[in-house]
Amino acid sequence: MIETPVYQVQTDFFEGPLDLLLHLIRKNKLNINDIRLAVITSEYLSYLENKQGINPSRESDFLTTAATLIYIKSRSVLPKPESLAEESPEKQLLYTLIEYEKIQKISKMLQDMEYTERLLWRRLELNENFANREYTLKEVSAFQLAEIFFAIVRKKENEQFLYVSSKSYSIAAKQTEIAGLIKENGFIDFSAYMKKLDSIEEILVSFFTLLEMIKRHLLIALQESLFGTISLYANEACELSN
Amino acid sequence: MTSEQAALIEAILFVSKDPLELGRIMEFLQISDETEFEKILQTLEKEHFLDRPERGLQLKRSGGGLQLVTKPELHDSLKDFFTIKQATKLTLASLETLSIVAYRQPATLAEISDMRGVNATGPVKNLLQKKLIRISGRKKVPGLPALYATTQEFLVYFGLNDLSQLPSLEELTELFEEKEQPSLFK
Amino acid sequence: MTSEQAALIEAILFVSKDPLELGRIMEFLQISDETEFEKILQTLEKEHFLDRPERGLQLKRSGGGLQLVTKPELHDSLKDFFTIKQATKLTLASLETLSIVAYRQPATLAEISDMRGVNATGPVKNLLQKKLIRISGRKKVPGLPALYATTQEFLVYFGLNDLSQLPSLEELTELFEEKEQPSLFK
Repeated sequence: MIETPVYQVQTDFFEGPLDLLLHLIRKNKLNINDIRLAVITSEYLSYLENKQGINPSRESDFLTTAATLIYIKSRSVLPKPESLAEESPEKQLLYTLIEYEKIQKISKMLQDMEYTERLLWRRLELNENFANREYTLKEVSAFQLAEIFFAIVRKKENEQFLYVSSKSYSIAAKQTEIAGLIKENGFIDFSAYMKKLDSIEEILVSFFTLLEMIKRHLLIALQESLFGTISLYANEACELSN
Repeated sequence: MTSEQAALIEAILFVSKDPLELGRIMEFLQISDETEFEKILQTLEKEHFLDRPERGLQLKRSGGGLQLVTKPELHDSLKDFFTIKQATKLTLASLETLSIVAYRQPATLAEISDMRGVNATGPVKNLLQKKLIRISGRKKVPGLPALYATTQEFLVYFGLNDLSQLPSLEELTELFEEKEQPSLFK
Repeated sequence: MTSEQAALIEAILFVSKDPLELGRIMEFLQISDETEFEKILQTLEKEHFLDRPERGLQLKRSGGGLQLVTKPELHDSLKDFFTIKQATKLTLASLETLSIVAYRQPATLAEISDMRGVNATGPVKNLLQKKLIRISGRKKVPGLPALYATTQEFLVYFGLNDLSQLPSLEELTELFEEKEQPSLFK
């Protein structure tokens, strides 16, 4: 699998300060065991100044490392420079770099494996009902449902709906209601459905009903994109009504 | 029919679970003559599927399209294989009670009954017997009612490692509301 | 191997979405000898799939199980046929994060961020959503941070049978040493 042509992902940015440091070490053909990081400090700083390859959302990470480099450099010009002692920041950073280089190797390997695997198509990769749409649908975990659930709970709490309802809700009734809605509309938009509920109790019961239905494979939760809406569909293999 | 055509038809039918329109397949194989295509399909169906007892699949035409399905004589075996033997499921009343205990624990019987709007004595007893909840203490109010909390078995039932794996509000905030790091260059 | 066995294996692999454990298939076919079963599988794989150019499918072992997949050489044609995009590839940030989790599991968010030199919240969230990693427990340090580990889906995604199939760090270094520029390990 290592022999397959490396499938490179081009990025405009260095993944982080360690990525940039390794790049500089390689570029200057330095050996990580002999290197004094002070040597490449100014080059690192000029990348930072010109924002060359610097991911704007990661600037602070690059700056933290810049501070470490400057500290290392300032120590190196002291009258009695310490050798790479146990606790020296230089040794620490070098250790991190060596470990990070391994991570990069593993990442490349995983990338090659991903490339190889993607040549093999599996069933259900295309969901039957969406064969003509342009996006892919992925199953979501209870975790994501919970995310939306808590957001709604918080909103409801702000609206002071807490405990105002005297109505009682049962999972049995909810399950019937949900099955009915799906039969009628083909699916349920999770956010829209939860927003329509009018008490914490009803939300809790609905949420646990949905979780249980998903757990029993009666429902499938699908999300169109990372932050897209979650839709619930009947699992064709199961009878919704039981 | 070339073996490449046969392989391609098998692969596209395998990947798409929906019946595929004949027109789309013809276009894909760059065949324009319907009679020719029909002949290809019939050969494929007979020689690659029906006449081969070692194959578990067959072609099926439905809804104006073509689909791969399992052979009908395998139905009983497949049903046996894919039947999930489930342990007795919790009753819906028990689940309802459990959901309240999980998120509001420790809770008293009265608190649970209040939230459900019906008396929860039965389900609580049932859950205690199934060891999904336990008495975790006494509430310091008149009558010292028992407080119920979830158990180890509860975690197993819901596939959780520990209670903290029930997604908490904080957890979700940490993971799902990543704030952009403030840029220091402006 | 009887043709009935071959047909049954094909049918159950066709119907199931995830890789099927070999043990379950053996049980289903009422075969108790592993060597015998292995021989059946190898014959099946060679004679019914690989050696037949008219077939578009092949057997694949991943995630400790067996699965039907399309042959790799059909990838481009399938891509042409299905206008649907395949699920997006992992970003480098996600791959790096996944590498750390794979080799250091279980690992906390802070440990992952430290090793990458940048905050890993985004990639961790992304990998959780893709189900390539999961929370496997809590580290017993202040704050009880979540510990992340790889999942079954991770194995399947990368075509691994089990975690031991990942090369060790030493093997990895050897593998990369010849073809890489100045190596830092010397």
